[in-house]
Amino acid sequence: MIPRSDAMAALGVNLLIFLPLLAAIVVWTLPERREGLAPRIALAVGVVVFLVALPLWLATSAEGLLGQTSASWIVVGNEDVGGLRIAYHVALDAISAPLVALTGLLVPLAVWCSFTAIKHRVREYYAWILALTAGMFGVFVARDVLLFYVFFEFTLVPLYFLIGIWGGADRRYAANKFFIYTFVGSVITFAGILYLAIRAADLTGTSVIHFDLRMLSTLTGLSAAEQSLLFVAFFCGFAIKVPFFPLHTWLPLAHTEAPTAGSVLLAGVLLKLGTYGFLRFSLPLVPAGAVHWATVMGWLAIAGIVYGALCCWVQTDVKKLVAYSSVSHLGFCMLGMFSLVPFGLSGSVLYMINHGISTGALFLVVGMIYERYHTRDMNQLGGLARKMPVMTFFLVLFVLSSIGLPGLNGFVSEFTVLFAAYNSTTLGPAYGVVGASGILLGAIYMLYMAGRVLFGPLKEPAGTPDTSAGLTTDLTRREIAILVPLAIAVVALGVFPRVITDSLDPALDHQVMQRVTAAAAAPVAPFASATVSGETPKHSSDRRTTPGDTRGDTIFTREDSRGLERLRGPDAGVPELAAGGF
Amino acid sequence: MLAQASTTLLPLKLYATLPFWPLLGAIVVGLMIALRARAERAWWPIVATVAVSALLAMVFVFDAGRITAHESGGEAHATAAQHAVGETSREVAHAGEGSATGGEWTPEPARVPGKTITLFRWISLGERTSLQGGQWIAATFYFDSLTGVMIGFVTFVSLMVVIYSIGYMRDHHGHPERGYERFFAFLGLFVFSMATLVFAGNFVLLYLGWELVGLCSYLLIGFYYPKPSAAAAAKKAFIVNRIGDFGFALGIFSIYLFVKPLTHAGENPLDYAVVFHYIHQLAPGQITTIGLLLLCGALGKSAQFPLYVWLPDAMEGPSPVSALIHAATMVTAGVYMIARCSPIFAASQAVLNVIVVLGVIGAVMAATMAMAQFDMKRILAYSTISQLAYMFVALGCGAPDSGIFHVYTHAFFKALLFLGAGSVMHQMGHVIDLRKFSGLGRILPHTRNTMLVGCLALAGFPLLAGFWSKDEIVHASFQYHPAVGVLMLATAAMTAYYTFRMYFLCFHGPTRLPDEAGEHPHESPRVMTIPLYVLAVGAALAGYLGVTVAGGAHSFLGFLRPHGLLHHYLHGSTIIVDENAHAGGGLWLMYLSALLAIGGIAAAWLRYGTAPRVDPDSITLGRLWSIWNAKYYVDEFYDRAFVRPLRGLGRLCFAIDRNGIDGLIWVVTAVPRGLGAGLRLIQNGAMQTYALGMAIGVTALVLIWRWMEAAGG
Amino acid sequence: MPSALFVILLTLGGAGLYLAMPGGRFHVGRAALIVLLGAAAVLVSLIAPLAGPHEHGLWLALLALVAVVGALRVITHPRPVYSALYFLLVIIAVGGMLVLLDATFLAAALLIIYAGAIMVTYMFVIMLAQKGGGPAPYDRAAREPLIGVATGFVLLAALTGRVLGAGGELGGAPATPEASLSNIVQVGARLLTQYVVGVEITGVLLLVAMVGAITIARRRAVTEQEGEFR
Amino acid sequence: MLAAYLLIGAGLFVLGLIGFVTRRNLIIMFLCTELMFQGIVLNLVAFGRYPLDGHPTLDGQAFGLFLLAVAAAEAALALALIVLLYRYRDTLDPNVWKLLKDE
Repeated sequence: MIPRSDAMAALGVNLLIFLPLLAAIVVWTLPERREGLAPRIALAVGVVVFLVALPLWLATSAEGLLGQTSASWIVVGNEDVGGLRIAYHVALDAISAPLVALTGLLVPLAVWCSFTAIKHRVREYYAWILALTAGMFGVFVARDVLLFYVFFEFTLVPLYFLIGIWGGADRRYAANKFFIYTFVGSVITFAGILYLAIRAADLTGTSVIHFDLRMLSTLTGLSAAEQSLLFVAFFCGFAIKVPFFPLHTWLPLAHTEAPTAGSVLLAGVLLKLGTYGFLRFSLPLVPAGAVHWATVMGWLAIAGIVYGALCCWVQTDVKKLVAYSSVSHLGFCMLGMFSLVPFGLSGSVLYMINHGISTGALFLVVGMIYERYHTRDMNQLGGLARKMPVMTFFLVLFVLSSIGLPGLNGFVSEFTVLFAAYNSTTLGPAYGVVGASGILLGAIYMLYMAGRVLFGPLKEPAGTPDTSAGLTTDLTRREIAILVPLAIAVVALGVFPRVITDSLDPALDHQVMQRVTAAAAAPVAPFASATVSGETPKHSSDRRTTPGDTRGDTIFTREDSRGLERLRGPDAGVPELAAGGF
Repeated sequence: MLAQASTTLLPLKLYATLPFWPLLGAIVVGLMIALRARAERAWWPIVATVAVSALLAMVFVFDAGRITAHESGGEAHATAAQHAVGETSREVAHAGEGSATGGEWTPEPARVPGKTITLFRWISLGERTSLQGGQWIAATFYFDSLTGVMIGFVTFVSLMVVIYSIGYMRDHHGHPERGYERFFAFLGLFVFSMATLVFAGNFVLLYLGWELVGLCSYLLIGFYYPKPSAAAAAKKAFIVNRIGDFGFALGIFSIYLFVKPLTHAGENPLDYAVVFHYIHQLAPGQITTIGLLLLCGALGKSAQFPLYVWLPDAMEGPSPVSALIHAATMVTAGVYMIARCSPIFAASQAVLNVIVVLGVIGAVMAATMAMAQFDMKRILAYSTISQLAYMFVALGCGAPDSGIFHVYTHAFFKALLFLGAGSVMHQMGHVIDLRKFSGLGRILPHTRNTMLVGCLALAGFPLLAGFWSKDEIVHASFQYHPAVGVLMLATAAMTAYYTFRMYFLCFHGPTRLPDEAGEHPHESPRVMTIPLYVLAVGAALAGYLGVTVAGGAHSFLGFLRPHGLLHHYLHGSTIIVDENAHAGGGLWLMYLSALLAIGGIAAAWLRYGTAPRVDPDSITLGRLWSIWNAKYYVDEFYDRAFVRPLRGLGRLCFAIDRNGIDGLIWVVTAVPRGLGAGLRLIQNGAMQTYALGMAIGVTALVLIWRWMEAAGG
Repeated sequence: MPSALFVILLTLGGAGLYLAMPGGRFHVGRAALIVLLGAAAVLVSLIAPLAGPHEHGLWLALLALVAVVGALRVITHPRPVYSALYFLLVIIAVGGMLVLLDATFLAAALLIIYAGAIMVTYMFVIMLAQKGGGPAPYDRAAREPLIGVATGFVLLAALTGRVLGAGGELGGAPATPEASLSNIVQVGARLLTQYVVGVEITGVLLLVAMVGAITIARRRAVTEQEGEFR
Repeated sequence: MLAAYLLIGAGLFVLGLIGFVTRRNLIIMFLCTELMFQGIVLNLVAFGRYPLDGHPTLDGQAFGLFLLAVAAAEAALALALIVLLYRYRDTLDPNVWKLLKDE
């Protein structure tokens, strides 16, 4: 099934967006008496997108784009009078492919887990889930920054309704908070994107403003001050989405109130939009800004790790605990990213995937418990291991994955990330030490949760477990089938993370690391003329008249001295590691 | 011999499969659980696969010795003497580095007395040249004689314990307990993890094994999970271990941080071989940092002061688990790791001193606490801590081979003791409190016999296994500092005393039985007693691998001399800092410690020989005894000093989250909210108000337009 | 044209209108109306010279006066029936002005549709909603007359000022009408060629409006209190 | 010429606006919108007759016709609505209807 031609790949990439969208419309407009079809159609579409996403991911190579499709979407003006061009430009590359695969994996599971949980407004529910799916894929495959932003914002809408209609008791407040919080941030990001595109058009001398990712990520000539301000603008949208301490307070509420599928997709994929944004935009587009703010980001990351973990420990709601753990975990992710070393970036992407799998799985299991006991309060639950051994197996497995047990997926990313922070010259051992305390605190709160829910004497609210809706005391076959793929992924990625990193590492190296290295090594001169990979600047000379930005200068004279050493490894060419006779 | 040594009895690849057999067994049992097969038969995959591993290990022991002998060559370089040489070679290496950048330098393969084989590449370190292969953390195994010793006794004791468990995990009618199959699956997983830990060829894989054995320990301590104490103990064990692992992980990071700049192309700075090769080029401060951080991990895993608190609680697990994991194998991982890293530790006297101090504190503390307990398994647990502290002292005194020797002998007699205690527990209906029974010698003769051997060995009775290894440590500690030596001797006496206090209280005196024991308690089945006897033989004779039969003036009893086969075998794979620790002499010490052991036993006989109902020590020692009985209130102290404040901090964070940060966000949103509240008044719902607003707006626009027109000219 | 005079006149007119609004606190009825009429007359006579040729200007002044006065009474008269009748006056005046502008067909259409159709409907509805005993309370008091009138006259001043400020430009070079310009045939041709789509859409709009009016009017009102049909 | 018509148109428009805002009778309010229409028709036709570029067109008149049609449609619908509203509340006062207010 690995796509043989690029045409097939392009078909696949577009299918990822349009098939769910189409299906959403179909599901929405189903007649009432055919309501029963809605979940099945949604599941079928979920399986199809998985079957499309997986080979696409396997087919991505370290370099080049897969399934590139480009068409003009919104065009205003023309070359002569100037104007604006927003393209529908989608493609898959080695950085986005694993995330697409992750989305493909989680979507069918999220749909499937809703079969018994959703009982009213069924058609609408699945339509929104499918719409959300389209949005998530869109974000990851977009190669036009404005298209990315459109999808990025679009994902808010379905989730807003998913939380607001099918959520828990406090769902309206949660949905509003979630929406407004994230929206406000991304509006600032939008301003940043516009500014960047306009400046880019300026610098490259093109009259039509466009948002091509490749063009923007090879742009040079932005002053350091500009870059650091743009970084802040990007930060506003992405950091809230991540959610990055201290902008995380929407998350626990949204998670607690969201239906299980919503939580799974929110934790599994949507939070990654933020980190992906940082990786895709903040780092390569404004590398000097990233370098400038790296230590601040590092500080916030470790603060988030410790803070989130401590908050977890005092929760009584299992779901809220898992939600806070996301705050802590994504702190790791950001720590790795802003260590600005190659394996930090790769660990960070791995962390996105692994967090998606294990936290998504945790939410699924918690949802399954909730369906039976109608409570997530740890004071009312206890000793479920005896009644639900299968559930216990999965919960323990995912808890262990979440706390980074070696051999499972969480370890690989957590270790790499901490390793990177510790060995990074940008951040350094102190960050690594504080960050590593997260692995200790993680164990404390997760085992605390597992201990209370699973072990000890049996404790359950009166009248439960509720097995009315086709459920059994322990997990049903459907539920086991939902969890098994995740369990396999947890073990497989723990033992063989190379399936991801083999193509990911070089891509990160080329697209992100080299930009950052260059920014740190050769500080952006405020006068620098604009060049876009190979293109000669057309009329940049007349723009060079502005005197040097002193602020930009000072930023980089400080970095300058250490810049080269810090980001260029000590050795230039490392051949393969000596391998033994196995 | 060198020429022949290059060929091994079996291919190395075959040895590399050793850890995976029990994993296979565990997976088979897991499938049996999934398919709901009969629990009765769940033991066979594990017994079979562990047996395969044990057989492989027996052969491997020979090969590992050959490998080390071959790789370390004729030169006896792994000594303190080389430490001095290292000082000068550092300059040379630095000089060499200058030319290394020129590209003409060819990396000299790091010479270590072992063979590294790579299974597969595991974690990418995505270095800049990753297109060409980059840096990898690979799954590598490292084979040398230290590995040989460890894997040998680990698999052997595991096999014995697994066989014992077949019977132990059943009730009196032979029906398997609930979770029988789960138990065996976990045991299989444990053997896999422990073997991986021992075989690991780099620090990350070591960490993997390290954590996985911790996991198995967690799962098995919590085996009786409906019991709140078991669940709590499991959690405690894991978390306290994680504290250690936190340091351990940082140690690994530090190794990379410090060693990476020294390495050359193709060398992985996390491989043992590379680290040990470059360790002497590091600054003393760096070595000390690495050493202390690694030590952290060892303290946790080997239950040493101040991280020992989890081990006594871990006795909540089934007795075979206590025997295997919490006495014989897993807890010795810390000792193994320090011995393995002896090139690092040997390079920093400061770290060695810390190890000795902590070891001494641990040994004395644990021994005193053991003297005032009534739970048989807890006494043994404290004794384990104490014995592990002995090993630490040995490591700290620069005699890692003595430490490993003690690990090895200890595995036999402590496993034996725990299994014996398990046998008692099994027949007493899971009662293990020494106050509730006595005089069991008549009912459980086989258990009594084997326990006696184990107790003697633990007490350091002359000619049994414990005597030889313990004596070596005491000797080394006297070389280090006489005060340490004296404390070690005192601990030895205490050990003999509390061991036999336990023995007498259990097997001597009038026969008393708890109610839970049922009507007719009887001796355990053969599947349990046979492993006891096998281990008893080990406990009696294992020490002779470390002793030479030779006559002469310096021989114990005229024909036995310390340092035997084992030490030669280990030679090369560990670095002995202080050769004097092994120098001859010190014969008086052997007689003295023998005397102390016998004295301790005699004292125990005098006070407890009749298994009195009231503990005489509690009367004589009074307040001191109560403190010992209360375990120095360390648990309570930790709770007050660390757990509660941390949890309070958690509450604080959560409060900040809800009120502080969210409050701040609320303040930010209050601006538009207030604005909206004001504007809301205008929205009175009357259409004409809106129309008027529109009219005003249009008027304003026209006025603005006119004003702009006027301004614009 | 002295613009100061305009400002004074507009202010005066505004003040008069304010006073003339029904139910205002300073409602002084006829006196205000006389002030208002005076202001309007002066205003119109000032505008008239702008309107070019002599008799054209005279007609325009007359019609403008009628229109403005009519409009004033539309918005000030407390009885809806009279308002509607005054509106008819406005329509007739505007029709006259359209004739002056050579838009004879449009003038006819305006008179026919407004006077013939729309106003009849209005009268019908007014009668339907009529109750005995003089004007309804809501007809006796204007709503926010001050702000409304002030806003309106500020807007008017702004617009007037602009128009007068550009007086020369706008008023200069009056185009001579071509003989056939007001030809109904030409308007028809224009409508059915250039604006044919608009005509079609207008047709649809009228249809929809008709259907809508029928459905709305047929709906039975449900009183909120009892939920009964009335 | 044009200026005079524009001024009259503006006057009608503004008077209609004032009436719409200040009168409290739905019918009168709609009459006022018609008044505003008259001002606009006058404007449109005047601009067509006296165009700024000196070439008179018929577009103003065409627009005027459309406006008439729209006004007719609007009157029909609006009066129907007024009748309905009157039936509900027995009054023509628009201030009775405040459903837009957020309560």
